[in-house]
Amino acid sequence: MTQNAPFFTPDRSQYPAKKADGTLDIDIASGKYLKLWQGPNHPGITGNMSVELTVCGDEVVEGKTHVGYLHRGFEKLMERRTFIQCFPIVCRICVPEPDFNEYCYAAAVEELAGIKSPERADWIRALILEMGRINSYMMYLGGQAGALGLGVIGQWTTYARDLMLDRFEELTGARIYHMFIMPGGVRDGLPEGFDKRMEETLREVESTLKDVYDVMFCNAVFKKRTVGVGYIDPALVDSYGITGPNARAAGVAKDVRKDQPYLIYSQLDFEPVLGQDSDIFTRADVRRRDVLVSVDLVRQILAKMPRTGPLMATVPNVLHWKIPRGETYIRGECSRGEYGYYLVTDGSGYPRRVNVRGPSYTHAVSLLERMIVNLNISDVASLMVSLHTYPPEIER
Amino acid sequence: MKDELKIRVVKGPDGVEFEVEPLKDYYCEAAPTVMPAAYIKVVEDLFNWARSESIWILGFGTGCGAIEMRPLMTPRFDAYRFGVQWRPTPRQANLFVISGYLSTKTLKRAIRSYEQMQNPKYVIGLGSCTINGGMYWDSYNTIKRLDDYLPVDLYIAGCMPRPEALLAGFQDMKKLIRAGKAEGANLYAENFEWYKANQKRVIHDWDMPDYNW
Amino acid sequence: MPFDWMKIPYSLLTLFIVVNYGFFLNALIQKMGARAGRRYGIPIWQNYVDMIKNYGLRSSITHGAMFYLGPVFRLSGGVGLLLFVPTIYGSYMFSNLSFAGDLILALYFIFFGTLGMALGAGESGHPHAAIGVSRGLAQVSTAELPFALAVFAVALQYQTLSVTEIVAAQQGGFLQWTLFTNPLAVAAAMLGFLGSMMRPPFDVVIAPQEIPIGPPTEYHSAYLALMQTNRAIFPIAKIVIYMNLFFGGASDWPTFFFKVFLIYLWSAFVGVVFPRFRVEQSIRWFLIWAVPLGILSIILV
Amino acid sequence: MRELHTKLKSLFPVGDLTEQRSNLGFVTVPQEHLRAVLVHLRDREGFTHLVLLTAVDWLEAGQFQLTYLLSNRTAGKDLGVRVMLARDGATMQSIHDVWPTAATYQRELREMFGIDFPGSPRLHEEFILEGWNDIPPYRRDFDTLKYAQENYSERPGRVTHDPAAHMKQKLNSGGN
Repeated sequence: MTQNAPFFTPDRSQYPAKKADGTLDIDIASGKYLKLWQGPNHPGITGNMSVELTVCGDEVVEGKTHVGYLHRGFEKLMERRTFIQCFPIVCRICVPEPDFNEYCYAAAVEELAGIKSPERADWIRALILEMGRINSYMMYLGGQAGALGLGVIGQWTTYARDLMLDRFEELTGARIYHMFIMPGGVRDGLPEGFDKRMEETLREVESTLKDVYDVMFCNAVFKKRTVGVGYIDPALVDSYGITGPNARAAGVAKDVRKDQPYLIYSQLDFEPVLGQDSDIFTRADVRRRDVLVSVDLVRQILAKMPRTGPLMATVPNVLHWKIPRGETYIRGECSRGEYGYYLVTDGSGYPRRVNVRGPSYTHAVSLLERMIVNLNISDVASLMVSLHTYPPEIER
Repeated sequence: MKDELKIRVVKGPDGVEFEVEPLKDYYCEAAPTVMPAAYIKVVEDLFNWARSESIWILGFGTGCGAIEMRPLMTPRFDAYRFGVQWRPTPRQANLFVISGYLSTKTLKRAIRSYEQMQNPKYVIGLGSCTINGGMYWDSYNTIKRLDDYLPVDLYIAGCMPRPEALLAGFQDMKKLIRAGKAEGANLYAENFEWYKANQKRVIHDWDMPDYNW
Repeated sequence: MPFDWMKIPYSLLTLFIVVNYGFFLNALIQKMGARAGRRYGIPIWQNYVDMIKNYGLRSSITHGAMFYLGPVFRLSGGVGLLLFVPTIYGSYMFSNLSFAGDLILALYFIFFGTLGMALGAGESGHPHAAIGVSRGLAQVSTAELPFALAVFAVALQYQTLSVTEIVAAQQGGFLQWTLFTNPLAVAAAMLGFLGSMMRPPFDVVIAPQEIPIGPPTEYHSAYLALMQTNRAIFPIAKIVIYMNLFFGGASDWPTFFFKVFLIYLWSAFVGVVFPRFRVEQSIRWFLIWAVPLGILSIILV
Repeated sequence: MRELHTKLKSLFPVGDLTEQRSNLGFVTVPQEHLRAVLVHLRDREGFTHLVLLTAVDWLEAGQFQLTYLLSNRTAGKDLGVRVMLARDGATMQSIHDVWPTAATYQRELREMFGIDFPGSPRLHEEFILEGWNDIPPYRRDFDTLKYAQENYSERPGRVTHDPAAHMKQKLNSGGN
């Protein structure tokens, strides 16, 4: 615990004693504790996962995350698909922001196959990733407010997200799963008049954000519920593998777009959004400001991107595409943190192993289990949303 | 006193026999009963109309299709106009939207949730993965045919189906209910043994009562 | 005094009007919430359909005797509250059984339904219901406190416990209303009113994201339909009390509809734009803001 | 990268460096030195972030490859530390006390590959699968299609084309 925040010190006097093997000495039969399952069929859970809470009064003494409800075995399925057959299924791993799967997979394949995607494709990729980021954050803001009973925010932000999905639709032809970033480039260029409609959408997003700021962030009750709750110590950031806004809200400037610029991010002008005292409120605020950064980035990309040039690099016949033995790791900064693909090839036409590193993997399991202790039951849902966890990227 | 409320000895899923007092313990292993339309046609028609105009969906996002539920609740699509609402508890829900692939782990929870819903209850299978496995046709962890495990009234195809498709699906569901054809709960009760056998074949650690209300 | 048997059909008529108005108002308030979210919202008759559907479900499950009685208690709380206060002041037809009841009885009825519900929901054995009940009782107690204080202030002010006489004292221009003769009591009572309407920021009892959906978790089919009926009656009955005590009552139906609507709107308006308090926060809020106002109003009287 | 590798080489018996990019390299470390290397990298070289821990099944060689991917944010460098394990009775020392998050990865690896990490917390609890009764599914010798066909009933009418043959037929059939 830091010096400047003494009121975050938890009271552990009621806490059960630890047994020799490190587990807690909880005797359910004593009637002092209650097992409470939050999820998977529970509106306060982020997606299809569950938390097994042991509560004492209103206070959580132990929380265990249970995942695996969405396990489809992607990493196994990809081992028996050719490189191009993997491309349509990767985006199914993560629903709110599927484009990062496509980008990371495409970039990993390109790197191992020695292909360089054309510059114009890189710009369009970055555009899509930023649009997806705005979508994902809009979903988050609605969820965060909804977890505290402020449903109206969810209505507004989902409407703005729907507008952004319209732009996706005219660019890629699909609402959720775009399948646009292929190994080698992108499928298509921007349609006619896209910039103008994009600008209108961005204005709508900004005005929604202004309403959200007025109703949510200036709201006394919202502040009362979130300030000082769910604090992340900056010292935990590295040991728990915290990335993205969760880390940035703690004051650690972890942003892959700045640290290891990929695509064309080195040509764009932006600063990672930082916060202090990573409680639920700060994390929500960091994400709100991050949307503004993304809105600005989309404008910059549209202003700077080349309008002519190839969209696809020359790719060998995808039916007989063999990639020599190698391994690589490609990462990108998605709205929840560092998203990465670890790809191993063995010279055949199929990947040897694909491993997806989703940011929720660390956030929702080890970090959540630590943070949930000593929390009020009422705050569990709000905390889970504020970590922006998303279960499919944990279990794939 | 009803038979089902009397004290009796039951055999748990782990093979241990124990005594259950239904008024105190919450345990049920009785098979579901077929509940035919009990009233005269006019009343039953009125009820069917009410059932069709007031569809309460169980808010259980079992797969990726759940992401299109949010737009349905919000300004662009607004399913509340059509009497469709979301309820957080299975007791009060009438329609279970299986939103996408079901892993065996989720299937177990889905079965429990379904059985806790009240008769009449309906199931909509969303997405091609509930129809024939879809993208996950060779996956070791997802079921390929939803109607083997739960009585499905309606499938909505697509990966994933758009909200418009869902709205159209709800309208079709309404027509089914109004015509009195959506009797999934009775179908489930009639073919209970068959459904249970199918379910137990894919859920390897069956550690719950065979049927929980 | 011989009992006037004609009172009974007239009371039932009042009940009928109030039930329908309650359904209408509930739907209207839901629609307003939807409009704040830029939605069209539910059809205005949706609540009727929901209720018919719930009565029409084929199966229902019991969890014991109290589980049956919970919604019944709750409904009788709402109906009783309505029957023992004059709905329309000065009207023979719609003053119900108000000659028999007084304020203390009304206060009792307000709490009666909650307690019955607590027993019934506790019987259901669902942990969410149990948590909801404990939260609900704690919060309703503190929310009733400022209201009770305000009621005592009003009773002291008019030197009577009869609702009819209190309304009678407020006739003759709106400056005679308690709202203007004793604003502190009204303020305290209106803050308490927020707490008992189960809308944000004080809806932690039924918070869907935490304990879906609190006490009624296990209730379904006909039980739920009973509770829905009560949900139409109870708020209106409570508002009638408020209207009679603080806003001069209503001497005809249009005034009644208008005043009830405005008072209902107050809680809905607050509810749309606020998230919910945790239970200990809301208790603290009532103790800090509402209770001192109530005490002050008694002292000033 | 090269300097780091030279430095590591002087301290530990590490293998050669595979330089994938200028900021990403992979080295192989003997199993018994892994912990020392990781702690050294974390405390001395600034590789404080464990990005991922995963395994690759080299069935033909009878080996598991464990990859510990570390990241040094300030220098913008990533280093993958590889450990080769014998595939039969694969056991590895746990590093959950070095990085608490590693416990989760190790749970997954035990479940999906059957690699044992003695001492890791909650290792034997089910993580993703439930009631699994076959060999760990991520092993190469596990055939997911066969398992799916044996366990799940399929809806008739599903056709699978061989992509190459299908394309050939499509291209030759009408030229469009």
